[in-house]
Amino acid sequence: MTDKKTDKETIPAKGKVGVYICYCGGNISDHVEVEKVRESMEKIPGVEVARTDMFMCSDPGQEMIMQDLKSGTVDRVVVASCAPSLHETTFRSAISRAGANPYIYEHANIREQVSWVHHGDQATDKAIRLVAAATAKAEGLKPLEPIRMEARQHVTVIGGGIAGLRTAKDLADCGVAVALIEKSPFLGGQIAQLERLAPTGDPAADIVTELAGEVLGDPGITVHTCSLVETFNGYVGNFTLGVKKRPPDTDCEKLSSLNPSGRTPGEFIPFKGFYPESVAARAEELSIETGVVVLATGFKSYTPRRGEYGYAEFPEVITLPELIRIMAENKTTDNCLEINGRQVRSMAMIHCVGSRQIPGIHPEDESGNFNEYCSRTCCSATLDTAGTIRQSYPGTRIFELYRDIRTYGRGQEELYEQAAKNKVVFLRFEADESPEVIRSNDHDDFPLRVKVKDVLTFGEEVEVPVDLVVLATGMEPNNVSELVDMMKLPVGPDRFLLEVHPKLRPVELPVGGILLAGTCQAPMDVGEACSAAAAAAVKAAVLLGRGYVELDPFVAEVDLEKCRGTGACVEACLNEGALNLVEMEVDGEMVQRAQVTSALCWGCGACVAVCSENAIDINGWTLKQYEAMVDIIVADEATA
Amino acid sequence: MSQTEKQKKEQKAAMKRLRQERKQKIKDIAATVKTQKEAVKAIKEQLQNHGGTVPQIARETGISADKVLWYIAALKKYGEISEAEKDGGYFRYILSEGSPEEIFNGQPDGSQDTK
Amino acid sequence: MDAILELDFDALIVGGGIAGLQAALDLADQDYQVAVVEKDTSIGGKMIRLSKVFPTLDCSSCITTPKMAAAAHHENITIFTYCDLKSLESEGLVLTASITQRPRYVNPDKCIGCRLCEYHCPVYVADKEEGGFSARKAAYIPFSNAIPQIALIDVENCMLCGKCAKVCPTQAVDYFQEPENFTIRAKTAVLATGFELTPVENKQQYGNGEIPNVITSLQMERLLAPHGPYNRVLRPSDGMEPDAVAFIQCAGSRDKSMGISYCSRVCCMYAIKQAMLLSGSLPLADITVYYMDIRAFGKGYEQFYQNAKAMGIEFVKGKVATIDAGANDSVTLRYEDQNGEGVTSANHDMVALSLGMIPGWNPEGTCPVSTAADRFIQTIRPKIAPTRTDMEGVFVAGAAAGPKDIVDTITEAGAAAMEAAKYMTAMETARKAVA
Amino acid sequence: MYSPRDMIDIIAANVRKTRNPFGMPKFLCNRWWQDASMPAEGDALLFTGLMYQFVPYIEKSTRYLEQFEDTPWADYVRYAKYVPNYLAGMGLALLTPAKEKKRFNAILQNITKILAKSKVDFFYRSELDEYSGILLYDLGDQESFVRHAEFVAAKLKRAGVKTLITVDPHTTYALKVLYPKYTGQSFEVKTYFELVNFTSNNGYKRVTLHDPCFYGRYLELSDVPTKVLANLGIECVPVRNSGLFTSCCGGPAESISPKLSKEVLHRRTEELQSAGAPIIAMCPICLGHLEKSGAQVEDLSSLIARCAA
Amino acid sequence: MALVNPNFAEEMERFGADAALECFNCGTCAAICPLIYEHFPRKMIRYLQLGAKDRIMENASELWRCLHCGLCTQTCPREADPGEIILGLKRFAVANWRRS
Amino acid sequence: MAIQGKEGKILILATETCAYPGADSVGQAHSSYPTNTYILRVRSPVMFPEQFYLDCFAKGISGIIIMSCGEECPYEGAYHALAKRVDRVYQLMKAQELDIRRLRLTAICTVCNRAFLKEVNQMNEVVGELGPP
Repeated sequence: MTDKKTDKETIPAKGKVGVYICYCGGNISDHVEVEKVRESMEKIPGVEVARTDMFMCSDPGQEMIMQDLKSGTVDRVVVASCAPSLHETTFRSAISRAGANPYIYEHANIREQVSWVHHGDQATDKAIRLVAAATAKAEGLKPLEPIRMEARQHVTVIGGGIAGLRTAKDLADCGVAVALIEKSPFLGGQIAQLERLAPTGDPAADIVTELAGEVLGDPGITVHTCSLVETFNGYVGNFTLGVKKRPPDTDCEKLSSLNPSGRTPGEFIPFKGFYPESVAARAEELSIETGVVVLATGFKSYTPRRGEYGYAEFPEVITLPELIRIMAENKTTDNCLEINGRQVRSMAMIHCVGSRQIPGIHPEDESGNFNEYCSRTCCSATLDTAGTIRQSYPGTRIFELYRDIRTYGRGQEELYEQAAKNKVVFLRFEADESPEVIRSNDHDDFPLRVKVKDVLTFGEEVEVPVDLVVLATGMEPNNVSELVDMMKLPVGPDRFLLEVHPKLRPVELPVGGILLAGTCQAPMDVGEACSAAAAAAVKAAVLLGRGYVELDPFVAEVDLEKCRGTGACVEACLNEGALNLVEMEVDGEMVQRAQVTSALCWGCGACVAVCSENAIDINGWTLKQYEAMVDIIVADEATA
Repeated sequence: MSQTEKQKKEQKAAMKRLRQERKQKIKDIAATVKTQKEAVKAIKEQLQNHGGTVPQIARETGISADKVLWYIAALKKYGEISEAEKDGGYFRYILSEGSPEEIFNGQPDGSQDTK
Repeated sequence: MDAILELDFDALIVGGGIAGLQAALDLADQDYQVAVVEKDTSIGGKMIRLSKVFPTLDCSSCITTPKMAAAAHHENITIFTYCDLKSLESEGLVLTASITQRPRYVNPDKCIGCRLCEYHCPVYVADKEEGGFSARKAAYIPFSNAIPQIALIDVENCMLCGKCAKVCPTQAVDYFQEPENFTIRAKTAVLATGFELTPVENKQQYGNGEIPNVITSLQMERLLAPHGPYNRVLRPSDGMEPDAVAFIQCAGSRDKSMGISYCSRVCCMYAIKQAMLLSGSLPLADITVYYMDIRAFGKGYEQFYQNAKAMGIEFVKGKVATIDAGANDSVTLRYEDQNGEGVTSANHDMVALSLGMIPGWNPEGTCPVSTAADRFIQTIRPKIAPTRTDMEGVFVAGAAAGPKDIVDTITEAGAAAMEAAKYMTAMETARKAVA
Repeated sequence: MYSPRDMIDIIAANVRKTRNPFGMPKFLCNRWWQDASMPAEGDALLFTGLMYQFVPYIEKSTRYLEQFEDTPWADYVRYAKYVPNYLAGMGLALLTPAKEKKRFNAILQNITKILAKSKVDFFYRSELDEYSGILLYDLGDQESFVRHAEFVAAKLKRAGVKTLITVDPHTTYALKVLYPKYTGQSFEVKTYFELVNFTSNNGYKRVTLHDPCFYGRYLELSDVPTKVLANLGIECVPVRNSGLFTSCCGGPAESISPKLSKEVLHRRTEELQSAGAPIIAMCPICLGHLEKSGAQVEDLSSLIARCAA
Repeated sequence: MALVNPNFAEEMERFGADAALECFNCGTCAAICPLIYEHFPRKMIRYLQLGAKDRIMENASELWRCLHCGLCTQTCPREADPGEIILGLKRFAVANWRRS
Repeated sequence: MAIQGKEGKILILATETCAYPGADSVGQAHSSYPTNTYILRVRSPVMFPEQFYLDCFAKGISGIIIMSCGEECPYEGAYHALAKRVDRVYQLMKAQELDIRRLRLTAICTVCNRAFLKEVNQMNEVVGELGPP
């Protein structure tokens, strides 16, 4: 055990270890000779006391530990009992109650990993080794404090669509100051492009007006339209954003065509959005100090390629958003729908345009991308529109060509059924046998025909004569490459922003303090986007609620005496920014040394492995502690 | 001392009353337990020598195959039976080595309180 | 009669499944005092009983236990398991919940979860936690990753032999426990009452759950779980390793003939996941999914579906009309092969019914919150504030407000916590304004 | 398979001419009442719809049809309307064995016994007992069906009939559901077993009930016979497909495709026989058809009548 | 197949089959039908949905396979009443023949 | 009677989020395995340098199983860094004529009982075959 001795010399705080071994009412003691373990522990130098109890987790058991701490008999604690998942927190809190630092604690698992799986003498021998190893680790423990960072009670929301508005309002309602940054002159995002929301039928304008009104009326929220984030610095609780406020040229044109001087701020302009304020004449730059950033950058509608189902080749082929807009702007009371001055007696709606693309079947876009995902909302939107048309214009026949009808949500299957009741005819195609849109013969009554091999008709080819073809286009993420680069945001293979874990941390990014809300993460409908936005808001509120952010103390620490500034650790670090080389003065010389930004350190230890000087380690889980444990395990005598 | 004895007595009497109350149910369960014990014994006997698959055991014991599997699953969970190699479409089962008899039959040693 | 115990909390969460736990954590992390009332013996809901989860295929236990442990150890969360909610009403600005603690016949403060009672109990009882495929004892700990790890006695199967009491090292067994009533008062509540599977009895043509080797989707989860009843996939009638397994979609949804017209939203994906896991553990088995529409709508779901197809899992379009027992414990399905010659039958060694979701709780008579035609809890602003109910201060999360997958449930739980926090902030502001 | 178009034409012509699908005079087939003494006045009219009476003729004609199905001779069936003596009318009546006719007549006589024992105030008048026209409806000859139904309904109304006691599911469905819908005339319709009002315990111990589609599904009456039999001490064993989900015996297909109808029959009989108890039918078509499988089949009325004795 | 004829479904209402378009082609009716015959009755319903009148008349004899047992209607997950649709088609065919 | 471990000690580095609770799950199932197995709880095995493994063998450890979280690793990128490192350790082991079967990288989930037992038994066979390092 010479190695161990050397280790001890390098650890300044030499521990006085107390070892507490549990019988677990026979669960342990039936297979492990607990008293023998105790005797062995007593022999170990550095172990001040070794005690046993029928139930160490019971009040008397905990009391015993607390007494030893309070009396100063021990300053390191090892409990040998069941799995740490069950009682590690119990004992840590007992240690805290005794006025000691909870991190001077080590747990030895001699139930699940010894007495329940081994029997006889060997069980006892193994228990002795494991407890001794824990003791060796405990000697190297030092008191730790959770990392606490002051956090600004301020959140910046990027994106003024429905998700951004929802997040902003929720946080303001909880007393957090919010800056809302929107690049266009309008609030409401993509919802402003809709007439009514499926399946509830809520008018989109009402929803936007209500929420935007609440946001603008809230003194806790500052809205910046025509604004772009240009710079980004800092870490959770302390970010600084540089924002430039000026409408892009295209928006300026749009604005002037709307005659902004004639518009009152606070008005909803159909297919534009909620118009909150007049736009500043000249560019402005501002800096926002914030604690948490919520990304609500939304989606854009897929634009079909030229020739995709005849799009841009035949004027009779339009997208669903285009149809919705045309219908809203030309409301008639005719028997037939009228589009661009032509009566629509028959129309085909084709699903999955720009969604569910399959490599090898569908062509990629100019950047080599496929939209392999389902856009989630188009089925309902298409069925809802079809139903509306059939009710308002009974003279217009509708055919829907689909792959799978995905009316998954509440009230959506009813939409599908309602469309069927309204005599919409459904045709089904396989991905590799997409419908074809062709020009009819001159003598034909209808300008276009849609040809499809219909799965429902036993694979027969069916032709539908139509006046109009509507493409149910999917969602694509907005291009936020600048933010992605600036904030180091992870992007998934589908090009949407990628959360840490869809179930454990669904609205969080690996970058601490940056959250996701709405369709920048994945296709969602309005309700789902609002849910995600509120979930992001609650995470922000949790982060900022106490005025500080508290993080685990298990982070890397550099031993400056050993560090030679090679930078190997910086290179190995998995979370960019957590480790940096900084200039500092050592013995009157300016040298490079590694420095940990605790707020960003995950404590994974990737840096530990690469330091040739052993100058960096993870607090609470040091390499030396592991080496000491291995020494115990390999020793000839368990407690030598 | 007499106080605790009195308590013990009361406890016993209360237990007796409770058993009386649930007499019929206890009778039914006892009958089930008897069947279960016989089944477990029969299955274990089958496994004693060379082990066996579920259909084999079912054939030999006359217990239905789904029930045999049920007992095997349970006995496996309590460590008495282990799975062996595959035999056709079925797995063979054997009695566990070092079957943790003591867990099931041993008494917890409550006398070693060292406080 | 003792005075009924009254406890005060900021928020009451009804249901300790993943939705309830997430909402509880999101509120407790904001320093609200939270009570979680769970009817079951353990928290964790349906999720802790699953094998793996789609589309990431990570182990369900591995992502549920951290949340369960975090809630169980949270200083601001108090968990009440094995409790029935008798009523939840609002009186002014206070919500009052009457709760009955069902007796475990084991003193939870004394029990240390050593399982000695379980080992010594002589009665084997079909373990519903393992789909009935294995047995537990009449005295038992619900399952290996249950929280709390506290034993209970199933009186329905207890013959009062006294063995458990005799071996219990802490004298925790108490055959005389009675139900105890207590009251929780809170400012706000989140209903996270979850779902149950569509009963198999709802579709006579599928055999009413009486055909051997026709199992439910949750039973399939247990067979696939590494710590399940057989530790591998075997067919329950005789322990054979199945060579041909089928999944029947919409076995409890989108079917007016069984009174459920809505889509249950998760069955397509869980069936695909189960098929994939199955093909992983039985690489030579033929796996078929019978479906009407594959609804792979969530993030990464469509790609998951396409992967399953690429793995050789067969997808057959058509709703299975009847299920019958076939020869040698096999299962026979009849369906219309829409691409082929028409009506045909197929034989499989084992068939899993992809059952749908029905509400886990009917508030009628307990709580004046409204339900919709689908019998799930009604939300009044489904678009703009999806967790609001028609009862002031009461919010809903997860499958209680309609079928939902885990991702959407967890997100919605966060949203419900947000609504609850806002509600309490507004109450506090109003109180201060008055003062 | 026979051309439905030809069959419909034959049947429609027969009904038009003779008010029954076989084109034979009613006095020839409806003779069971002559041996029974029944009141001619009362509360409720016993309305057989002639279905039980037809069964022996159906059986006979099917056997002929079966021989010719899918042979060149099948085409000749279309000329049947011009050769009424071959397959219809008098000829058919004469070809059908008397023993069979007697057996089916006994069923109706049993029903009157059951009604009497149940103290039902009923009456019978042969001239009011008509075929319902249900086959025309099932075959899609809506026009002929409505015309015939209007004739029957008018006749009953003229006679002041308000309540009908029916004996088979097809007639029950026609009178109870179709007549009000298509003729505008409503009657109170009860099947005889809904009126059984006595208990006993000297029947079979266990039987297998075959629910006819019309009782099980369309009229949702299948729990009634189960209850009646329970009161008579007879247990009905569960059948895989019953009640709302009962399986057709294949009988109605006989006139179109005897082959097809046999296939269906075979499957259903297997299902019914798997329970191992004697099979009970309650529809003349089912009865006649199920018997062809060789299984032991008895009409519900015979079983109840035996208990009444 | 010829062009679809969207007007046929409405024409059929006269013959009492007004729920044909509610069918979502799951195939339950075909598989539950005691006749076990190819795609019947869904095939006929599908032709009706598309207005393939000629297809229906070509195969009209098949309609009389239907025994009117009602099992398809009972089990239809969409309550599209397939049994009644077939009966309506029978009426349509009979009327057609009579006219010709 | 316990299952006798073969000679030689096996070190198991088990991640605190996956494999360590996985080993507990084996305990809860009372599935016996040899006693020569020493499970150390680690945050992420990526922290161990190549030398650590070599030192362990030098000190007398006969086999090492790294039970990681695999792709479910909570530290993004750590698993890949770990896999690369293990490859390098293999190179060094070869250079020292250590049989590389003595070191194994695997992923064990919180309820992967069977996988855990399989790994332990396999390593025991290897260690039994090879003897001390």
